[in-house]
Formats: sequence, C-alpha cells, structure tokens
Amino acid sequence: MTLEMLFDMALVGAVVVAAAYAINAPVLIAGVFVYIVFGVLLSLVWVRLGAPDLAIAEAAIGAGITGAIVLDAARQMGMERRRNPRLRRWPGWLSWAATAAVGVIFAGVFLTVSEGRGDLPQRVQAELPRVGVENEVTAVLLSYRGYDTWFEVGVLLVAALGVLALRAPGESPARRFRWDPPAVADGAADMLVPGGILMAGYLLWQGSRGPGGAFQAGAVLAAIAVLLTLLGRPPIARVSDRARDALLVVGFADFLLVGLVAVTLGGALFEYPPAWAAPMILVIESAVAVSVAVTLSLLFAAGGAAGDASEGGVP
Amino acid sequence: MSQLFLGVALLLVLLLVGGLARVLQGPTPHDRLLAAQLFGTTAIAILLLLAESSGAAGVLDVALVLSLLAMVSVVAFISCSRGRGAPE
Amino acid sequence: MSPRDLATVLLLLLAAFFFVAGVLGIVRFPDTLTRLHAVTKADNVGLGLVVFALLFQADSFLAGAKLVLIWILVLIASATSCYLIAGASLLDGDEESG
Amino acid sequence: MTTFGIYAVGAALLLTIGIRGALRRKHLLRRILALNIIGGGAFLFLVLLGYRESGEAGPDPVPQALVLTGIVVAVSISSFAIVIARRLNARTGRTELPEEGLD
Repeated sequence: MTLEMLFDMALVGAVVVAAAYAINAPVLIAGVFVYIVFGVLLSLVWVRLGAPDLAIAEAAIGAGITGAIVLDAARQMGMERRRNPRLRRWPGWLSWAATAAVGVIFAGVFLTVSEGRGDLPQRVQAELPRVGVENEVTAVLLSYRGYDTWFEVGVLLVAALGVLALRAPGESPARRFRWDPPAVADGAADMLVPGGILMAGYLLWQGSRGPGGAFQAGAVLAAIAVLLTLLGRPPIARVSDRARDALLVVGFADFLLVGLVAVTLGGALFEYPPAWAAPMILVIESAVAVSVAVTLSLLFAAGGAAGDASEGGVP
Repeated sequence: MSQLFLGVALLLVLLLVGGLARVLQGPTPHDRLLAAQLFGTTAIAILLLLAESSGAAGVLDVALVLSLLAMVSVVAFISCSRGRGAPE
Repeated sequence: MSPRDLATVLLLLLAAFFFVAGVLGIVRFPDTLTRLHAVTKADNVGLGLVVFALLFQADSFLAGAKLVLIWILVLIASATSCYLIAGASLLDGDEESG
Repeated sequence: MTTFGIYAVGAALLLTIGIRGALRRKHLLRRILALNIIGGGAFLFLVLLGYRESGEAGPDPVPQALVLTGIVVAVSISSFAIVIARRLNARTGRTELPEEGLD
C-alpha cells in the first residue's frame, strides 16, 4: 500500500462522507454547508485524476455560484428546520436491502470495467496540429465535438430563459439584496473583483495551451458577479434587458456563426481550416465565456422567489 | 520529498473529515459556516501540496480560483440571513 | 538533505501543527467566538507556513509569485469572512455554549 | 486495490447515496442536492474511464471534455430546478411535493 493509495482512499472517503452528510444532516443548513464542501473535495478528486480543467471549473462553480444559490434557497425554504422527513413507502429493512443491492451492482459493474485502453488519447494527439490549440480538452470541446458543446451552450440559454420566465413580477436583481454591507466586505470586494476579472482573462487566454478555457473563465466571471450581487450592486442591473438578452445569446450565435464560416471555407460545420483554427476557436471561446458568465450570474440574480421582498427580515 | 508533501496532504484530508463534526453539531449556523470556511483553506493547502508533489500544470490555478472565491459563500450566507427584507 | 529541503520539512511540520490546532479548536472550543479564533490561526498561519515551505522548492519566479498571491488572497478573504461572521454572531446574540 | 478501484468504488457509493437520497428525502432542496450527488458519481466514473495509471499518453481528454460540459449543464439545470422549488414554496408554503394517492 503506497502513500498515494492511502491519500486516494482518504479523499474518496471524505467525498463519500460529505455526500452522505449533505443529504442526511438533520438540519437543512448543515447539509447545505457540507454540500459546498463536497464540491470543493470533488475538485481535489479531479486534480488527482489528472483533470485540472475540470478542477478549475468545479472550484469556480462550487465555491462561487452553487454555494450562493443553495444558501439563498435554504434561507427561504427553512434552513434551521430540524425535521427531515422521508418517504416511507417501503419498510426500513427492504429499502436498505434495495440500497445495498444498487450499491453492489454499481460497484460490481464499475470494477469489471478496466481502465480505458482505447487509443482515443493517441488519436486526439495526432490531430492536434490541425486544430491549432495545444490543450487537448479545449480541442475536443470546440473542434472534435463542436456539436456537443454548441448544444450545451444552448442548454445554458434555455435554463436562463426558464429562470427569466419564472421571475416574480416586478422582481429585479437590484432589489433582492438590500442591506448595508460592512465597509470591510465592500473593500475586500474592491480588491477581489479586478483580480477575478484578470483571472478570467488569464484562464481564457491560457485555455489554448493549458488548463482553462471558456467555461472556467465564464464561471469565474459569474462568481465575481454573484459576489457583487450579494453586496447589493449587481452588474446585471447595469445593462438594459435588451443588452442582457444579447449577451445571453451571443455565445450560442457566435459559435454557430463561426461554424458556418467554416462551411463556407469548404469544411463541414465546425471543421475549421487549420490555418484559421486558432483564432476562430479564440473568437468562439470569448463569446461563450461572456454568455456563460451572464447565464450563471443571472441564474443566481434572477432566481429569487415571488414575494421575497415582503417576507420580513426573520430568516 | 514528494512523499512528505503527500503525507501532510493526507493528514489535512483526515483533519477535514474530523472537522465535519462541527458543521453537523452547530449549534448556530455561524459555527457551521466557520467550519466550512476552514475547510476551504484546508483544501487550498492540500492543492498547494498536490501541485508540488505531482508537478502537474494548472493545479496552482485551481488553488488561485478557490482563494479568490473563498469569501463568496460567507458573504452569501450573511447577506441572505441579514440583508433581506429591509422594509421598502 | 540540503538546507532548503530541511527548511521545507520544518516549516511543513509547523504548518501541520497549526492545522491540527485549528481543527481541534473548532471541534473542542466552547463558543462561536473562540472557535473563530482557532480558525483564523489555521487559516492565516497554517496556510502561510505551507506557502513558505513550498517557496523553498519553487522552481520559477512565477510559481513562487502565485503561491504568495494565493496566501494574500486567502488573508483578505479570511479576515473579511471572520469579521462578517463575528459581527453577525454578536448581532444574533448566539452565545449559547455548544 | 488499484487507484482505479478506489475511485470506482467511490463513484458507486456516490450514485447509491444520491439515489437513496433522491428517493427517500422529501424536502425539495435535499432532493436537488441528491440529484447533484448522483451527477457527481456519474462524472467521477466517466473521468475515471479516461484515467491512465501509467503510460506516455496522458489521461484521455474526451471524457474530460464531456464531463466539463456536464458540470456546467448540471449547475444550470439544478439552479433552474431550485427556482421552480422556490416558486412552489413562495406560492404554497410547501417545501415538499404533495403525494396524493401514494400513501
């Protein structure tokens, strides 16, 4: 047993314990806090499995966006409530037996799959010169599997439209967090916000060579926007609704547009000519980063429930 | 040397699991929040150690992102419980 | 073992001590404000010592600068969060011992 | 036990915990958290498929790219779900789904 394995076991143990606590903690808010820790631990797992791109995205989303969204929701939906009712359709022993069966089946199936032995990594490597980026994950996202990623940006757009459609009448992000944040918090934000914007730019630029890219950059920007929203100065309130909608769509539209340009240059959709691939990918990534940032921050900023403002200050 | 880094990282993971007890016990939400805040810092320390022991690119960037956003959850909790519902 | 490695080992052991103390503090101390005190030690000193230990091993100026930057960011975040938590805890008057 | 095995068991446990939670808990927020934990288990297994214990070729980037899109989709869809739950809560005061005909 090497130290590496001991570390991996401890890490997996921590992730599993955190997951179990998050769902089963007697007090809702405790579960929510542990869930935030779960996200951070998962990003450690991605680091261990050699996926820093995922780790950056998970860290930015888990620490910056999910945390704020679930805490805000828990405040509304009874954060101190101790009762944690469960469905009792089946007797206890039967549900435990079913749980154990499910666990054994999953573990059994997963363990019979051996580590991937396909030659995909080599094939990705072989084609890299024609894609114009050195980061393999970026190459897969934007070039080899352009359709997937394009539609994913579409899913984000749909989620944003859904949240906007469910918005309470008269609700505006500017009205949601009205408090007098201590000067310390404002001061810290004034230092962190430029740092975050710089970090997003760095991740976007870095994405063609190393870990980073449009989603990571967008998530960091969105987290910064969430911080500002919490402090009562939401960036989303500064642009008109029309401009906001344009920013939501720009990633999806720009992705398609660049793909179509590739078609006119004689390729298939998203088959960029090698000479132009690098700048084309950067153009797509920049637009996608903007849309991801606006979408994720909007999911938080516009996510309040009807009548929030009249609920009174008692949590 | 890299074994030492990994060993300390292992210790930090175990400490994190032990500290979860405080999140569960509370008794006030602020105690839970405090524990969660400590875990954020612990995770950053683990990342620094992993970055050094594996030498993989990008691990420091993960720590950088986490440290930039370490404040967001705390501000979210405080403003959600305190900053809402100010009379119009 | 070179002097640099020795410094790294000693600083890391010290850092581990501060993290253990921080977690012990948060689990064992009686109320919110004393626990806060324990957390700040682990946050600021523990991580700072890890950063210093790793600085002795950093192979480029950029990597070293990143390490220091991370520490500074955590200092800002930790100071602010602890101020906010302490303020909110006092306002709520939750001094019931745990 | 190999590294692959350790993480594979972890993924199976996450899926099991998540499924049990999603089926047995009533509070909607907890159910949404449980769904996200199921997602975490699935992502973990996918990334694990691309993990290479050794060898000159690095980890397989294809599953990593799929999981990256998965993470972003998961956060957007679950925040949409949370908004729906909050609207239900604001309208009716419920934090759980009604269960006519199930008991």
